[in-house]
Amino acid sequence: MSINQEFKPKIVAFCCNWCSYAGADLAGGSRLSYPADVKIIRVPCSCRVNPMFILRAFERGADGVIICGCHPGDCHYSTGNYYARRRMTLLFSMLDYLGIERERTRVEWVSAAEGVKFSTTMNEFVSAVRELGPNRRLGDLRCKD
Amino acid sequence: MKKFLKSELTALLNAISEKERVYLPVSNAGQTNYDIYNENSKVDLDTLKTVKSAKEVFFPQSETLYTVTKVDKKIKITQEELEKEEFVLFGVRGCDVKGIEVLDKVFLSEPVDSFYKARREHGVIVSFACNEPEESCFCKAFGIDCAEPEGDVTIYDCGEYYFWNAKTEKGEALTEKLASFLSDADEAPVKEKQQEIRKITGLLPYMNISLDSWHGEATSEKFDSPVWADIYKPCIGCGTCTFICPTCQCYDLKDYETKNGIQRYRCWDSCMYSDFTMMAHGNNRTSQMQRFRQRFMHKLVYFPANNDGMYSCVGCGRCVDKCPASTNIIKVIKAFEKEEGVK
Amino acid sequence: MQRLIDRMKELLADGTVVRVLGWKKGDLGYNPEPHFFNSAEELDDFIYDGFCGANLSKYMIKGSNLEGKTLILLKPCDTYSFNQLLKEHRVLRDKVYIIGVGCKGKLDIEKIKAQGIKGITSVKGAEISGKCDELTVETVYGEKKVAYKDAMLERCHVCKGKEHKIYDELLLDSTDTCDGDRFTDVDIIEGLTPEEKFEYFRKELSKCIRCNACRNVCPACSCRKCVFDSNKFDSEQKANVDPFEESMFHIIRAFHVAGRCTDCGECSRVCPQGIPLHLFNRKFIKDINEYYGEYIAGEDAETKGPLTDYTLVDLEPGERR
Amino acid sequence: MNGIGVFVCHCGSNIAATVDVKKVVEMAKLEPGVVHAEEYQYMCSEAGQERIAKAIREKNLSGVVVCSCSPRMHETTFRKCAEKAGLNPYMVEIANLREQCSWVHKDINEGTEKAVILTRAAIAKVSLNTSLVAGESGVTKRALVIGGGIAGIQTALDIADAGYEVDIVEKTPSIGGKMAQLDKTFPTLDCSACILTPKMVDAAAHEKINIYSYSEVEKVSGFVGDFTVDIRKKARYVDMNKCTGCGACMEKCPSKKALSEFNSGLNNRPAIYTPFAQAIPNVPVIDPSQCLKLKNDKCGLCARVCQAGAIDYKQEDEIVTRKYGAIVVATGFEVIKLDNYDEYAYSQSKDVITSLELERIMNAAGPTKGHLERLSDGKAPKNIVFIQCVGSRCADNKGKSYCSKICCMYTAKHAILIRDKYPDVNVTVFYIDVRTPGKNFDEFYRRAVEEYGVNYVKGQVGKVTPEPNGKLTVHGVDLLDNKQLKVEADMVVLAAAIEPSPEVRNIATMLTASIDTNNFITEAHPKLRPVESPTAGVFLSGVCQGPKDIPETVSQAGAAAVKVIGLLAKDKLLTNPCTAKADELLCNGCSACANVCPYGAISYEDKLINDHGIRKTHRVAVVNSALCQGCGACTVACPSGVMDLQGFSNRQIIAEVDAICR
Repeated sequence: MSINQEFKPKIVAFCCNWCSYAGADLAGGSRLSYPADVKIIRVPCSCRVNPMFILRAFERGADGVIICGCHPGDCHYSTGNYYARRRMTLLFSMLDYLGIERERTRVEWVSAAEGVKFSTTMNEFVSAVRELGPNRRLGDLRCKD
Repeated sequence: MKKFLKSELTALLNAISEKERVYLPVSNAGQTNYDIYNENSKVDLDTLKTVKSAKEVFFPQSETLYTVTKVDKKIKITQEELEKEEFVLFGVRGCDVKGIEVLDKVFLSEPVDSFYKARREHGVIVSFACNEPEESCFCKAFGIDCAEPEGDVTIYDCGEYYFWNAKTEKGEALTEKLASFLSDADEAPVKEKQQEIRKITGLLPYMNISLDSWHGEATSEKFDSPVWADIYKPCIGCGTCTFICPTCQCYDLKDYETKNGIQRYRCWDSCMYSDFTMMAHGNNRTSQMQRFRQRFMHKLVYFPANNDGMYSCVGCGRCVDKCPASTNIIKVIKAFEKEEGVK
Repeated sequence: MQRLIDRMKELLADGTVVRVLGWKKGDLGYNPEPHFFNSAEELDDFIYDGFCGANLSKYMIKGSNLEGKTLILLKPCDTYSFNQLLKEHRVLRDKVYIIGVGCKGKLDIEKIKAQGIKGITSVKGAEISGKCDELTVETVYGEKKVAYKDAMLERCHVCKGKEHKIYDELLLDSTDTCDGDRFTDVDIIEGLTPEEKFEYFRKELSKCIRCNACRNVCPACSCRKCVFDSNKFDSEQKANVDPFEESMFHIIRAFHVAGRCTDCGECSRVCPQGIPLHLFNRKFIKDINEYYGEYIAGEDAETKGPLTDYTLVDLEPGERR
Repeated sequence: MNGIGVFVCHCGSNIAATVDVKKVVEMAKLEPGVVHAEEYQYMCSEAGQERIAKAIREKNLSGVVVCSCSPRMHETTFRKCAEKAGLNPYMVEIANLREQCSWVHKDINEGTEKAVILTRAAIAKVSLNTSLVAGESGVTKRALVIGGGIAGIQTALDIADAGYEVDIVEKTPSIGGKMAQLDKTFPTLDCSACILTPKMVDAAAHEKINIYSYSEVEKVSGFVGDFTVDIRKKARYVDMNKCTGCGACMEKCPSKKALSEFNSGLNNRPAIYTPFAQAIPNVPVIDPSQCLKLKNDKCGLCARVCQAGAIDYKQEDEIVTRKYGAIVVATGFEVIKLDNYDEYAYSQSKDVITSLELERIMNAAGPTKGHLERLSDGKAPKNIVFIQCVGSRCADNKGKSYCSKICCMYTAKHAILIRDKYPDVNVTVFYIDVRTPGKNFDEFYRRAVEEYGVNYVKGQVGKVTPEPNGKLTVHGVDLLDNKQLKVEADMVVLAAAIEPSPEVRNIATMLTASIDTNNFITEAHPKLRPVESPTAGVFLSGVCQGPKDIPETVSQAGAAAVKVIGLLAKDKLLTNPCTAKADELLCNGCSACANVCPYGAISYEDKLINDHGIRKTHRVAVVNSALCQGCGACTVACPSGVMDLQGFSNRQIIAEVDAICR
């Protein structure tokens, strides 16, 4: 399969303040590169991520949305990521059911110490989305470039 | 009077759609609604009532009016273009044709709605006489003869032929264009069919419902009636009746921010919604009873008061069929009949 | 049915209740409406037959604010909704006296009409006391016969059972109507390719006119103001201007009722465009059952819902079990 | 008219090298609401901050975006700066152009493009920010120290000396912890008990210190300044107030089969016991699993011999609920289980022991009265092999990935002590590296090699085989000589890794403190806040945070105490204003939010609500902002979006999403 090199996907990454945002900082601090397509939104906890945000991102032309939080058991608020895990499991399963490619959505647990994991996760995710091409199934035509 | 073979319908539609858009009832996922014809369309002229009425062809559920864009820090406004292509609205039943007449009163009187006007000017209406009216129909109460609908052209379904009757200049022009499909015909079979239809019409339960007590002067009498407080209760405040109604004309203006500016669009609104005509201070109508009353007062009292007695209901019966709570204009009229009869 | 009417009159007379929330006869033989009856005389217009599909439990949100106790009639499936409303503090138990009424499957007039039957003047055979085998439909175009089962609502074919989950007393018998599995359609869709899935839902959702009937009838959608009517997320929508909004509304609605939806089927019953909206809710129910263990919303009024709960070893998003 | 100011930092060349900062400024100026944009070398410098302050004052800015390093670094700095200039500190947002842009992307075009977008998102967010004011909450002037080892004792003493009350909760019958089990300490070789016991006595005698021994923390609620803790005082079956500590009960107790925990299970103790002679409190406990009276109602000897009448077989666990302003975790460590290391024959031979067991053997109060002898036959060993890094520094999942830090030094200590007391014993140490970064540490190790002739072999041991003659064969490698070695030994000592106490996971959960993959409690910042946990009011002392030796533990204990004192010295605390808040007008009162709140911060009230003039009483959610920590779980549970999180509101995040996808 030929991958469209021109295609620059829009990727929104929601990162929890305590682990994953810090993990992203560490990736930066360690000069680990990942595609500039990834733009991070800081949230206090993965449980702050509302499905409304995810669909909004797709509406506005995002090609992929990834949510990063503390590893289960390590949530700063102790239980937030457990709720996030259930919510996202169900939401992503629903999107899959509606024919939205599974690879456009992802949840990854990244600790503050896992700069490497952050960068590899983003590299993997972006290349998976690139492979899929632009998101045509879940976007508002009025927001197309 | 002209006619063409039913088997020629597809060819006829293809011929029109080569040059002009044709809107007609099309079946999609089990439901029939007006849509633009193409060769793959599942045309459905047998279903009596499309879910949504034909009004959306002239007054779409949503349409952009203008777009505001920002160039550096300056603002630019671009008006949406008006309709400028001819099109045909095909297969419209008598009630829906009348519905368009009601909308004309609203949108073509001053201040004229230019979007609506442009579409009206460019659209040719080909109406369709009803063959098998249904129990929820009560068009007759509004003076509509479903066997002889208005329109630029009227089609009658008789056996293996569709009979074709051009009634206006626009209709004549369309007839001209389709001359190769149409042959001259005797109107006797049509008359015969119409007799048949009118006989059935007489048997239908709602056709003869009386609107005598509903008129433009009945405002305070009806408004203050205690009946409303009782009959509104099943209403769940959805917009089904409003959105499928051929005459409801209320819309809301909204903004949508795209990447390249803000689109100002209008979309249908429903007086049944709690945020209908919401203003900074709140809402004029604060209870569902008031909202429910508004809808029927508007159709049967306020509208005739302002439009020479014309009701803004055409008796299509869609709301009778579709209301989730089985409450509807007929039940309202009957409840008042009962109440007033008691008095 | 007379037994039911007598009992209701008794309860009105002895002051147990001051009104009855039930169904009022329609004028076409198939269109009864939910109604608050305020007196014994009014009950002359009462009906309970196969066409009384409407779930009355949501009306008790309003009913709970009325003076005095309301007698409510709940079919077995309605009791789940009622429990769920109780759990969410949307109705008050002490403001209601519940008669659990039997159910022999509820009818869908659209299914009768879909068989080409029009001009209906009356329907016989829908009485709750009857055998419920066959319907006789009088029309201006002649008399038609329809098997009761062929006219039943989809939800009755996959009925959760005829047991009432909450009641003060029970009246009238039920008949088991379940002859299918409610997840069959979900299974079929899950088996499609992404393209086919997308195509299927695109087609169905493109019919949506955003009338909000599904939302407004839904006992789980009891928000004072829906997110789609407010600016809380900058999310107000009044129309589906773009196909995205059709999907957005239904995905979010289904998500908001996930773990709370009792699969009462009202959304699909009322959709004027016949969109099988239950397929959204059932997908969530199926996933919840598979991932977090069997859960039936509304079975009681206490258990924690699956989305307000968790275990340490839950499935990871994207994993399949 | 006011508006938004954007301040782009070069961070020297850290940002400016891969981001065209001038372009970012130009693009920012085009955004709606932006009235000021500038760039500067170092925004965090005094001069940089002055630029921000000046713009706020002169242009009457209503919002500030600083495009700089991570908000985790300097958000507070810039907020303070804004506050000084008269702007609400919560009207400041940071665009993270360094860690998440310039340091990641090498291409200047790519970097600049992303920087513009991140800036745009921050502008979009700040335009929806609202002024937030921190609330106030009181401080209970008492601290809780969980764990009564040297870390806990030192922390408690330091806090108490500053005049604040401290409670120590210790799960075992006596305070003292691991240090009490040690014989000598490196590198000075002074007797562990001699330096520890005076501190234990000080703690017990201190009027501000209250020791809950044989007790465990059961439940923690509340928040910084106002924790409520349930402490379970396990039934001792001995009345603390009556017992004189005479010890007669222990002597007479007929059940003496239990293994002594204090002596690492090398000998036995009675069912009624104090762990060691200097135990504090010097009040025995009855082990109900061993006591004949408690097990089958026979015996009762101890009650008969106790002249004070202190024995109480009917005693039950007691729950004490106490309030604290601060909590210090000092739960210490355990030596790992050696199940995964059976190649060293620990389970097969009594003469393969851990270093901690050796401590007890060497100790005069230990099972062998301080005589170095084999546990199998009581003979004096002639050859002893030490194996380092057993379970530490493991690349696989078999052991711990980290260095246990103390083993190199205590092994050198053991080697010196043995060679000093028994010069005829040969000591061989197999090591991966010898790590001696501490004061006088390397000198100490060199003495072991040079002065005491300890045979250090760089290399790992593959296997220890017990021989029929009672000896042990150690199969090792000498990496320096690059040859296989077989060493005959009478005794093998394993430097087993240390790991956090198993109960720390449970305690961390109660405290909502996070722990890392190795179960060490995460510090708020690995360098700058090493004795604080991310949970406000919870501090870390000792090995629960990471491996340390005694001097390090004691210094950290003191540091934690200072943090606690600093907290308890305040009369009021400012609370995080980024808390959840319900829109009462539209709240359904459905309880979804309260169901997911980890802090129990949401309650419900029937409130009279005025909806545009219509007054109705509704059940609505009310958030206790002192309890709310701002996770946002409730905001997603709420279907109508009525529950929102200040500082990370629904519309702010939507605005960011829109800006990023624009």
